[in-house]
Amino acid sequence: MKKLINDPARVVDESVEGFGWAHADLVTVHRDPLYVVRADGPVQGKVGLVSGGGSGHEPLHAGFVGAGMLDAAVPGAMFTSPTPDAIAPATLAADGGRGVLHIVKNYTGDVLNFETAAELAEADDVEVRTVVVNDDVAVEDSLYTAGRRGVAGTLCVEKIAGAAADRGDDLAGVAAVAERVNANVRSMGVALAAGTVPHAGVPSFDLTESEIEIGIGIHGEPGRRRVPMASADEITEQLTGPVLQDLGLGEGEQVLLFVNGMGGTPLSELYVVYRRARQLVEAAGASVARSLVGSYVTSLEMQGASVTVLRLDEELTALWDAPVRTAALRW
Amino acid sequence: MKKLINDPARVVDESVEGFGWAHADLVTVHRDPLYVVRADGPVQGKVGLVSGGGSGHEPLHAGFVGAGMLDAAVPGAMFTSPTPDAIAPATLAADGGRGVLHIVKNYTGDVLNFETAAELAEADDVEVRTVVVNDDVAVEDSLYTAGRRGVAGTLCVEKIAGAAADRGDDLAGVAAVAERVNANVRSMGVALAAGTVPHAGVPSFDLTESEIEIGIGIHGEPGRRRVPMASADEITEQLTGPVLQDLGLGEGEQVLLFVNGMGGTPLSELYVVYRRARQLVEAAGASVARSLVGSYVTSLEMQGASVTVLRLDEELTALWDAPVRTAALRW
Amino acid sequence: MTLDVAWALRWVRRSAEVVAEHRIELIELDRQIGDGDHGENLHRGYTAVVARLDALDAPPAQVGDVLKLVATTLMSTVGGAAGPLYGTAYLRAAKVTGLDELDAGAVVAMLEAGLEGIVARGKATTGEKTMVDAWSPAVAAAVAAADQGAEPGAVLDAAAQAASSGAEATIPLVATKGRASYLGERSAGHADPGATSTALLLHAAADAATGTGPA
Amino acid sequence: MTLDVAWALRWVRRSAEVVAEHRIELIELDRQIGDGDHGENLHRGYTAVVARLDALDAPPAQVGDVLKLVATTLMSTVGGAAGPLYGTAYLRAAKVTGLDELDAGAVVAMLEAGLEGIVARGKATTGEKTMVDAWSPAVAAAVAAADQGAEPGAVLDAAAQAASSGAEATIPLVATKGRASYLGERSAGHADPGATSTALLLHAAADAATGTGPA
Ligand SMILES: Nc1ncnc2c1ncn2[C@@H]1O[C@H](COP(=O)(O)OP(=O)(O)O)[C@@H](O)[C@H]1O
Ligand SMILES: Nc1ncnc2c1ncn2[C@@H]1O[C@H](COP(=O)(O)OP(=O)(O)O)[C@@H](O)[C@H]1O
Ligand SMILES: [Mg+2]
Ligand SMILES: [Mg+2]
Ligand SMILES: [Mg+2]
Ligand SMILES: [Mg+2]
Repeated sequence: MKKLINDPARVVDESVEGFGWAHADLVTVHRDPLYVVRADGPVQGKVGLVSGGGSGHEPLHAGFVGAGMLDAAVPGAMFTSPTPDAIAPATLAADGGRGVLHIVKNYTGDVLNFETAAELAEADDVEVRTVVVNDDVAVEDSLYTAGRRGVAGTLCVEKIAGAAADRGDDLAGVAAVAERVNANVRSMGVALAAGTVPHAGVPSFDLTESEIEIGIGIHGEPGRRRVPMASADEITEQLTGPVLQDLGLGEGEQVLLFVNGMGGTPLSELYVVYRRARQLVEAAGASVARSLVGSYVTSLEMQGASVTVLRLDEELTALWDAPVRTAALRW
Repeated sequence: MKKLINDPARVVDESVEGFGWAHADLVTVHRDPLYVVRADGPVQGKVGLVSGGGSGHEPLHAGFVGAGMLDAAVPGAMFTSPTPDAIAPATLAADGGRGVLHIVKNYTGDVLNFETAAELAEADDVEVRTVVVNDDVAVEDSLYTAGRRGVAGTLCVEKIAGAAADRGDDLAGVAAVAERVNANVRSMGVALAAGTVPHAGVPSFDLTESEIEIGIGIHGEPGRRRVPMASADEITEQLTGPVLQDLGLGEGEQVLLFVNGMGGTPLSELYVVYRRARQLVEAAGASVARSLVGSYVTSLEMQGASVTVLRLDEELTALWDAPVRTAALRW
Repeated sequence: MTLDVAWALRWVRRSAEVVAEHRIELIELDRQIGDGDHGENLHRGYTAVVARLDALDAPPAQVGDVLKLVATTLMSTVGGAAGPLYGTAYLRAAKVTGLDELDAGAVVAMLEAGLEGIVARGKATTGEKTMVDAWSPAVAAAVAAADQGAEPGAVLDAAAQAASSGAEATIPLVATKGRASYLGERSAGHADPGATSTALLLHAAADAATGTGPA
Repeated sequence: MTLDVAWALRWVRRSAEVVAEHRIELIELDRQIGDGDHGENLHRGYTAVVARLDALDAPPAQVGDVLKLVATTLMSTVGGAAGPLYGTAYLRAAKVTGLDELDAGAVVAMLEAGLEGIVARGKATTGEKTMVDAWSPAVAAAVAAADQGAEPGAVLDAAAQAASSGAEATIPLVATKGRASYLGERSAGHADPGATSTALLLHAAADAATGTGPA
């Protein structure tokens, strides 16, 4: 394992410290417990948005703290959900008097830790609602009772709920928008090679030169099936097909197409995937109204990509377009 | 080699096509010859900015086409300078009547091909000036007559010259600003593992688990020396030291600190590098007024990073801060 | 014979030792069917537990105080799924062990409370390839041993051995809870990391009962 | 014996063949001290040259027409350093071969013009570990052979052999031009890719002179 780190036990702290220094205009880093809040927060009269999860998915979530998106992010250890004692104060710090929405990716650990944190925050008189993001169609909901995972679609939920909070929606309203995004977004990913968690020192799973893992999560969990290496177009079909099918996308609908890199894939390849995914969306009779291509919800240096499709309507489109000013997403 | 591509011979075309579809609001892709121009260009009365070079460095350069930065970008084959027959029409397309600045990274191939293209464009009555970027301190200018290479500092030149053009400077003025940025920016990079050029199918160079390559370029060229793997802090010192020394940075000066990922390095690690680089800049008595951290000038999926320091003054800071609206850089 | 606060302290320190010894093994198990952090998570947690024990001015008075310290420390340092699950287990166990000494019945009550805590949080039943598959037979074995009049140490021994068998028995299972469930059929063929660590922790408890030195 | 336009066409097609045959070798050489694209670049260029030849309605009339087509095609398809350098070489060579047939003197003039073009663009002198280290001895050998009254084919043969030796002799050199110069001392120990391809292309010219079939 070769990594630009000093000590596996300190990589998250040092990285977030560097992040705080680099973006002091946008965020303030609180240490011990570790969380990141808007430099100009809490914004009074606005619903607060808090997300978090294991580290190793950067820029998710701290990179999305700022005007128009998150009010606080809580980074856990690498691939390990943060603990309630960090989530709870982040929640209090994000509260501008109108309550806080927790945006939680659907993993047992994240759900349990945010659950406890919500209880703690409510004991301090902050109203908390939770939306659990579960956009990953690789996991079939009916068969596996842990349910679908939250992956790249989380970005869509955070951006759009952030815009809803910004326009003044109350907590129930922001939560409803977040739920609506979650209900209309689906993702599926592929890995060509796994990343290496610093403390583990070896790749999260092993793949030969001729196989890839379809339906990968973002925590180095192996995917649903291992298939022979194929062309970008074929792989993109294997990802986009299930996404479109699960979404039941109809003729004439408009979507956001988001091709996400897993961290170790060149941007040029992501656009090759985007090209084919777009053809497939259009072949389904839908049209691509908005696009995002880049490594936003990563799994360390995993090589691979995911395809996310969000069904848009006028309101969601307007909320997506609304200004956002964060380290990693800005317009 | 496992890559999300269809055919090594078509990867650039398909990638740029996908890029054009994803960012149709910002750019228009011209095919055969291949170049990318602003969707709303040429901007009449504004000096045009054209850059280009081998592909594999994405988002450089096409990702920087848009308001406040480049008017056109010319992507060559992977790691191979584009040809004059593409650069020349891109130059004409970028001309808003006040001439065009070519921003060229200092490689024999780029210099020669842009040289010929400038002659062709001038034959069509477009005035062309050229700035050759050579910020890489890994290459010692005096010893090696090909001179220092252009690497991540190119982004600074493109951003700031773009802002100068935007505020209405004439061609000589924009060129002078670009030269001033180039004179005040220095970079140095490291590779932990090489990327793989699709047509080659094997990594550009081989490194064992215990060695890294210091002074790496962005074209998969091996660097200046191979040293044992070290901690992020030690590696950052090996990069930042020569940069600060070459720049002759003095007490009380202000800088832009830019930590650039080579494509296959997690963002979390880049912030670890940023953290140490910032400490070193401050230890030198300077202060970090602006920061940029991310994979902007890449070498496919190479694992590694570079440290760039730009000496700022009031004018350069204002030009850096000026609005920019491109696929990869936006504020 | 009963188990006192010294036993509880020995248990905690022994737990930290076995977690350190088995850190790599637990990482490797979790790498097979999860995300490879279970050993690291528990190691971080128990290191913090020992540090907090060491920093105490006065030793805890009751068994329950020790378990509560473990609970809150694990909750605030482990993260992931195991943090809240073990944290809740110890918290519930602490509530029924506000005692100076545990007899066999109290040991059973402690283990039952732990299991209830895990099920309350994680909502898993047996056969879903989780730590419940170690806790559940452990509690059953403890009940049976206590019913037959076993000493507290022997009750823990029975529980630990049943937990080991339970962990072993997770190998062929297909996970339907936790991260391993994403693998579907491919989760079969590997022991569950949480069940494995449960067995280690219960063996630590039994070992601590045979120990005699001060904590 | 003189060399006519059929020879020029045979040269071009033979060039495309040897470049295809040595593509991997040239990539590998460039991977050692450059960026690993030289074989790919030339292969892309010569494939385009052949395609454009095949697409012509009427065959070119003069040797110079063939060389000009090669020049413009290489310039617009090869890119990198080699594209403008080879392109300029062929363009300058084309200018002095606006002839139906080349005698030995014309072959020498063609090679001299090519070398001048490369030096005019790249500003390298011998010993800098570039294609100049193949072209320079090739021109010298061609001059010597022509002075001794050699036939055009033999002149090319002498040039090709000298180019091969020149390419070989780049191995110990430390590069001071082109991308390999960034390696400093570490560029020693490898043959220069451009010098190597130069030798291949001149051997193709010599081979084409012994060939007889139609182009
Ligand atoms: N719903 C659940 N109920 C009981 N135990 C669970 C549940 N989900 C996960 N576990 C246990 O947690 C273990 C994984 O812990 P750990 O690796 O630390 O957390 P994470 O899965 O968040 O990375 C599993 O091996 C399993 O025993
Ligand atoms: N200044 C120069 N003069 C002559 N030849 C040069 C010069 N610079 C580079 N070359 C030749 O170009 C070759 C490299 O070509 P190629 O790999 O196609 O281009 P690039 O270096 O741009 O990738 C070198 O091996 C060398 O022979
Ligand atoms: Mg985990
Ligand atoms: Mg090249
Ligand atoms: Mg785990
Ligand atoms: Mg090359």
